[in-house]
Amino acid sequence: MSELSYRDALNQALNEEMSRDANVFLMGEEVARYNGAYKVSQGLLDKFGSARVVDAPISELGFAGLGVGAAMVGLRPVIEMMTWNFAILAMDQIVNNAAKLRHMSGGQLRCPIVFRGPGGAGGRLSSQHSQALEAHYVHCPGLKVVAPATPADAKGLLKSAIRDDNPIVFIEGELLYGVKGDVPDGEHLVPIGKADIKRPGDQVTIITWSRMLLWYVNEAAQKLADQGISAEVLDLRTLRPLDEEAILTSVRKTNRVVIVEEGWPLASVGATLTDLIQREAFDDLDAPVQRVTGLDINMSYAANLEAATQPSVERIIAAVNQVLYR
Amino acid sequence: MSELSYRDALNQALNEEMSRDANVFLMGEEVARYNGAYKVSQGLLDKFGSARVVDAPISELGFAGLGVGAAMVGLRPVIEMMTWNFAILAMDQIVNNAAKLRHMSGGQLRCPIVFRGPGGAGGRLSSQHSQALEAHYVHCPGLKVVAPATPADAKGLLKSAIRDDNPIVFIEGELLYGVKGDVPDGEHLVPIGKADIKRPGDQVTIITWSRMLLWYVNEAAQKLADQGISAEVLDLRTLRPLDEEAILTSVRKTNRVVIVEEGWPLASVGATLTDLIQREAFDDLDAPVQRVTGLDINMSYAANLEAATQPSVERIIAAVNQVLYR
Amino acid sequence: MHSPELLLRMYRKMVLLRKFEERAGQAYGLKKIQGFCHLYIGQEAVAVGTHEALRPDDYMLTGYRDHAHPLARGADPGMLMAELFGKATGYSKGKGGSMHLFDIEHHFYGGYGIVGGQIPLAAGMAFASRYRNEDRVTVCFFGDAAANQGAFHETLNMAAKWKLPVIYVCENNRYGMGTDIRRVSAEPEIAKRAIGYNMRGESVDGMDVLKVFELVKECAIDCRKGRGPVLIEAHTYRFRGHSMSDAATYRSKEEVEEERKSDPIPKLRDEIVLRKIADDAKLDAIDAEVKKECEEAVAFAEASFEPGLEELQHDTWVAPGEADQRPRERVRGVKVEWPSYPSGDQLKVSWELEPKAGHLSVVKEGAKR
Amino acid sequence: MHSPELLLRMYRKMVLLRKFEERAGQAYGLKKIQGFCHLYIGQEAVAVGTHEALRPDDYMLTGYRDHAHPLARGADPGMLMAELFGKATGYSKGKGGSMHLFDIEHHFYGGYGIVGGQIPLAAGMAFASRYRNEDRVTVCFFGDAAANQGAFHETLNMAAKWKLPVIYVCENNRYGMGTDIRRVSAEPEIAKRAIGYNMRGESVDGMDVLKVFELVKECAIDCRKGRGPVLIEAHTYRFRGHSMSDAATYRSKEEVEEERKSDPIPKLRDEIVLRKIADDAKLDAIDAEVKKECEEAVAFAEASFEPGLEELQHDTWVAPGEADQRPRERVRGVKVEWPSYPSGDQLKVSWELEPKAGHLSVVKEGAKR
Ligand SMILES: Cc1ncc(C[n+]2csc(CCOP(=O)(O)OP(=O)(O)O)c2C)c(N)n1
Ligand SMILES: Cc1ncc(C[n+]2csc(CCOP(=O)(O)OP(=O)(O)O)c2C)c(N)n1
Ligand SMILES: [Mg+2]
Ligand SMILES: [Mg+2]
Repeated sequence: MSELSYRDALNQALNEEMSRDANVFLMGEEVARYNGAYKVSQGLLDKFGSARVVDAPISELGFAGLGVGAAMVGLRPVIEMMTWNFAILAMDQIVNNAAKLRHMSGGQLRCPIVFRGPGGAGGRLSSQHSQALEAHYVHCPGLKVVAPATPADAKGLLKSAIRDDNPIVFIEGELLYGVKGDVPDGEHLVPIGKADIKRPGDQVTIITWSRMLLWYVNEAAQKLADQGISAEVLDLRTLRPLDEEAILTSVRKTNRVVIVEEGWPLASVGATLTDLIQREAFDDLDAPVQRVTGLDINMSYAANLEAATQPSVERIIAAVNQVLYR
Repeated sequence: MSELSYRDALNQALNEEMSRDANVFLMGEEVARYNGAYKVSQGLLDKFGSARVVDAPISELGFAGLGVGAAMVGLRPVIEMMTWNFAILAMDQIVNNAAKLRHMSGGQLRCPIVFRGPGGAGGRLSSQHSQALEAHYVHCPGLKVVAPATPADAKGLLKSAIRDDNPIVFIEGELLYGVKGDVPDGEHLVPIGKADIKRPGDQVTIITWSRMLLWYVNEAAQKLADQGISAEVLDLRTLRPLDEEAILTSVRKTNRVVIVEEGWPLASVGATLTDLIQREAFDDLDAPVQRVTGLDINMSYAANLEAATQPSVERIIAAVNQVLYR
Repeated sequence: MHSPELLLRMYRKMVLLRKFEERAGQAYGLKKIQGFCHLYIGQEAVAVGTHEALRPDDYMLTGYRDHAHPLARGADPGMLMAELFGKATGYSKGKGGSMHLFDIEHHFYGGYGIVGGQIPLAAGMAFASRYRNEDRVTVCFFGDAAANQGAFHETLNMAAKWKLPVIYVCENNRYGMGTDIRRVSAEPEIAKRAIGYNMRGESVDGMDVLKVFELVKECAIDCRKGRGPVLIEAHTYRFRGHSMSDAATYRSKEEVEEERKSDPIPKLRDEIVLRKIADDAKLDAIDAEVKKECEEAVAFAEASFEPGLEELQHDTWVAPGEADQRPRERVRGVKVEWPSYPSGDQLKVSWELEPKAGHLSVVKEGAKR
Repeated sequence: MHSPELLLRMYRKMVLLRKFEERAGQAYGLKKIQGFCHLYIGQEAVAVGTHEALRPDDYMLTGYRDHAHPLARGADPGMLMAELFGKATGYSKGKGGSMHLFDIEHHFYGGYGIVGGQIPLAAGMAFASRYRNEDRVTVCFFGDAAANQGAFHETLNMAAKWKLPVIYVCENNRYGMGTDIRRVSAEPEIAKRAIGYNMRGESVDGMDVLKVFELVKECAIDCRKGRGPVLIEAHTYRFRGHSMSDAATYRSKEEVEEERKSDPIPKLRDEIVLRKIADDAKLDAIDAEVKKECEEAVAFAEASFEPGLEELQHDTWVAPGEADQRPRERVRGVKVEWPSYPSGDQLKVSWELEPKAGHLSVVKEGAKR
């Protein structure tokens, strides 16, 4: 166990998996000589050389597709998207090719590829650079979508993602890179598709993932505890496939749910959770599921507008009070 | 009132709006000399000339963005996407530019543009050509999303969309073009943001939009009526902004809801509806909201697999029975 | 001088492509095949000339106009036809249909419906070959209209910069759907676009199978030697509409008649007769054999079942330990060679994609951009 | 010979751009400005030379490195600085920040954060000018690395095919973030890519404001005459890192020192002195004036308030009847000219984008493709 930043945990996962399997390579903008726009790939070029750590031109569609092609014939590409905002340009290759290859070929091909990079707000970056777009990928069958919140999960899930034989959308928290935490050394694999109770509780379930956990949910849960309210915090970690069992088990225990999501509210992951919960645990619910999401508007640069556009500890506590009819 | 096909109703809307306002132009692949891949633009080149009906190269990202630029300086472009499957390539221009321009410019600019074309299955076209992708756009603030089911609504909504000062994603039903119905002549405007009760009823609300209405929901409602079950059919018509009032009014009347959606189930429009309904009408619900969606898999070419992947009359009736505890 | 065997093989293949598609067209008329169905009739010299110039284990892929290429590679015509019919005995168990043919056994990698979407994939396959230090070449076909896609530009730049062993063959059949390429391409000579990537660009008469063969052969040698990718523009023509539902009224009868004079099949036949490699009787016999083969293909497709509904549960994801489907094993019960790749331990990556110089100027701090 | 007024105006503007950004850099250090902030220092000759070669009502837009261009056009420095500070008195009420400056009054149309994303927009603006039969030109700036985006390719093809009045100025500062353009562009001479679109391509010393001025002026004449678009590659260099958080260790001190010798501001200053248009004292006075102006801009930004939270409710959609925001009216209370467009009745579209010939070969049936 070592204390590592989220960034270094990801770096360690890449380092270990690239050492373990020469078929793994990393490609993206600034990943090699610059060591990554967010330094996630620090040192990898020096260690693995220029064929395995490749600086790509600013051609998201092109190099995403190049990765898919390489995966079709046995390599295991890790494609870094400098941020998921830019990956909208590459979405055709992710959704129309990677997610459909096995199906279109009737099972002849597999596409073991990881598309990874930061998502969500980065801090005063305005609308084009501050989107939490996981819903777009969660919508599409054929993909798995992963969004770790802690350094340990970041490492363990990235290692599992690289070993998975399916195309994986791996969304890191742009503001999480500097966050530190204990990370198991070496072979630490977190299974894809398993949620994690980050804090047990029995009066209300707060479901969340990625940065929301550390930024707001943990603090809200602590404040609630101080007020005598026991909140269970469920970190989904994987957004597709959903760990329905973990979700429903918690809901059946607490009977009250608040979902906290950085992204926009409509056609989103949180909406899917409500849908699942109200259908599968209708009689267990003592109050409607409440959600705290990014506001349904584009992100502003101004500090106060940016803050107000995002979830907050106060909004989470208010939602919990609502489901508790306090 | 004339009987027109959905295709001709759209054609009439384009024709009328282009006659009314010389700032309106149509651009897309095969829209001019070929009169449209689906013949929606039949005759428009002859009438309006080659600057107002423009055949574009296969450059979705490029001509979507060209449309946005033209809209920024006063024109009113209608950009035809041959299908929304291909528009994934153009999504950056729609989501990162069109949807954000007014916001980024602090209200200096407006972007009156309509992106339109067919969505959903087209009939034996396999996975890359059979996607109902409205959820991707409904997720994004700054856009309005419209999906008419009938020829009259197609005409009335397209005319409203062209006159709207905001970017609009207008999703036609690829299999609806040949469907006929009564269409008011001339100035027929259907307001954006208003749902429509296509069949009144009081025991269950079936919420749907686009092709699902005519293909499955109407028939299911009739069969249910034959069995003595009175279903109210609510056609959303606009998916963003949602007509929350119409939805909740119907739900509060019937207390039971089934949502029928062509697209995939996760992070989708239907999930958003469940979320809204369970929160705003929790105490009015006598049963969990049930959904009938396309299966959570990629579409196959084989006739039997294709049919089984889509919603069906049987699945809708089963869902209604479920909410009625029959 | 090309060997008699080669000429006869090419002739046979071109006739096979032609007849297979004629039968497919008929089946479409009978609604046995549905959806979009894009015939390649007229363009056969490009697929056949290219295939014959390659090694069987070179990678190949194309767009939705994809019946000809796997046939040229040696795919089972019955199973291809079954795929077009949406039957379980098809290469993709009926899941892909006409636009998404895949025959991995014969190194044919699809079959893509998004115009230009296969172009980046091909660069990735070539990247993998180079990465594994194989001397394999990837050949990627696409249309004249696809050259206006951003994917074309982004990929050719990378392929050229990294000297990937990939040959891009633009099948310029002069139309993208109903649109004359000159109406939508500011520079209609697509080979010229290679200049923008400092890459080799070539033009060839795509109605002449031998010219295609010669050029591709020569380019493949270059490519294998690591001299980088090539963009080949093959001038060809489709005799039929864009797809089965296109009446092709955007071009004149005269134009089509004129182009039919360059039909690549009679041209090669004449050459064979002229060179006394075979006489008409022998060639007619080949025609008849191929015709029979295609009839059998249709009969096979016709007699096959639709996929079972349990197929809905397969092929969205690969389950742990799940093997890949080998269509001819599944359908014909024959053992087939299947691509295998070196494990992580076996593989030694010796490629230096970039010269080392300068790469030690590393940013040390964790600074964000 | 260029007039003294022109040279002095250019000098003043270049100094303004430089000092404004130096102050912005300082404010960033003090965390008054946050997020990404990309300085243009070193490249001033490109924006200023281009602006001076244009009419004030020509359209202009660029990427995220966008402080200089609106300043060159005449935007209010205080309001620009306020936008960088995230204040209500900024051009976008603080919603856009450094990367998204817009000054529509001065025909500066942004300010885009997706690399290459502005390239298609510019073609659309030029399309609109042509459509309305105005002789207006649109100028679109982008970086060397942006030329590897698909949007570049798709758009240049359309612009060239339709002869749109747009000038694309590639500001080749040799790096895209930390990457030397030669490492990611197979053909590093970006002007050469014009060949692929049968379009005029030009190269210019972007450190020489007069050369930029001359070339753009000449191209604009061509463009206005309907001779189609131009791709200009302006060779320049940024003296600072990619953004405020980039230490730029990927290039050597020596390289930067060498390039600083071509600083466009002393170069023009020398020319002015040499031509005896002004002496050092006069130029120093200009410098001092500009310095004061920039200090005032900072003070204005500093003294301004954050936007009110009610702003969350605005600018997602345009409400019916809602007018556009006119920043200088809102902030400075002055009446400004604002673009207005002909109504649908007033507008007569006379442009024939394509010759009529052949366009009557119309498909009559409702056949699907
Ligand atoms: C991205 C995308 N846009 C549009 C289409 C619809 N479409 C299918 S084929 C085609 C024409 C392509 O022409 P070309 O590249 O010349 O190939 P050809 O069909 O002539 O072989 C079009 C527009 C599509 N499938 N994908
Ligand atoms: C589509 C996209 N990809 C990546 C980025 C991140 N990014 C911002 S600027 C930049 C470099 C652009 O370089 P260039 O085009 O040369 O312009 P310069 O910054 O040198 O002015 C990159 C990679 C982005 N903003 N958008
Ligand atoms: Mg073609
Ligand atoms: Mg640059």
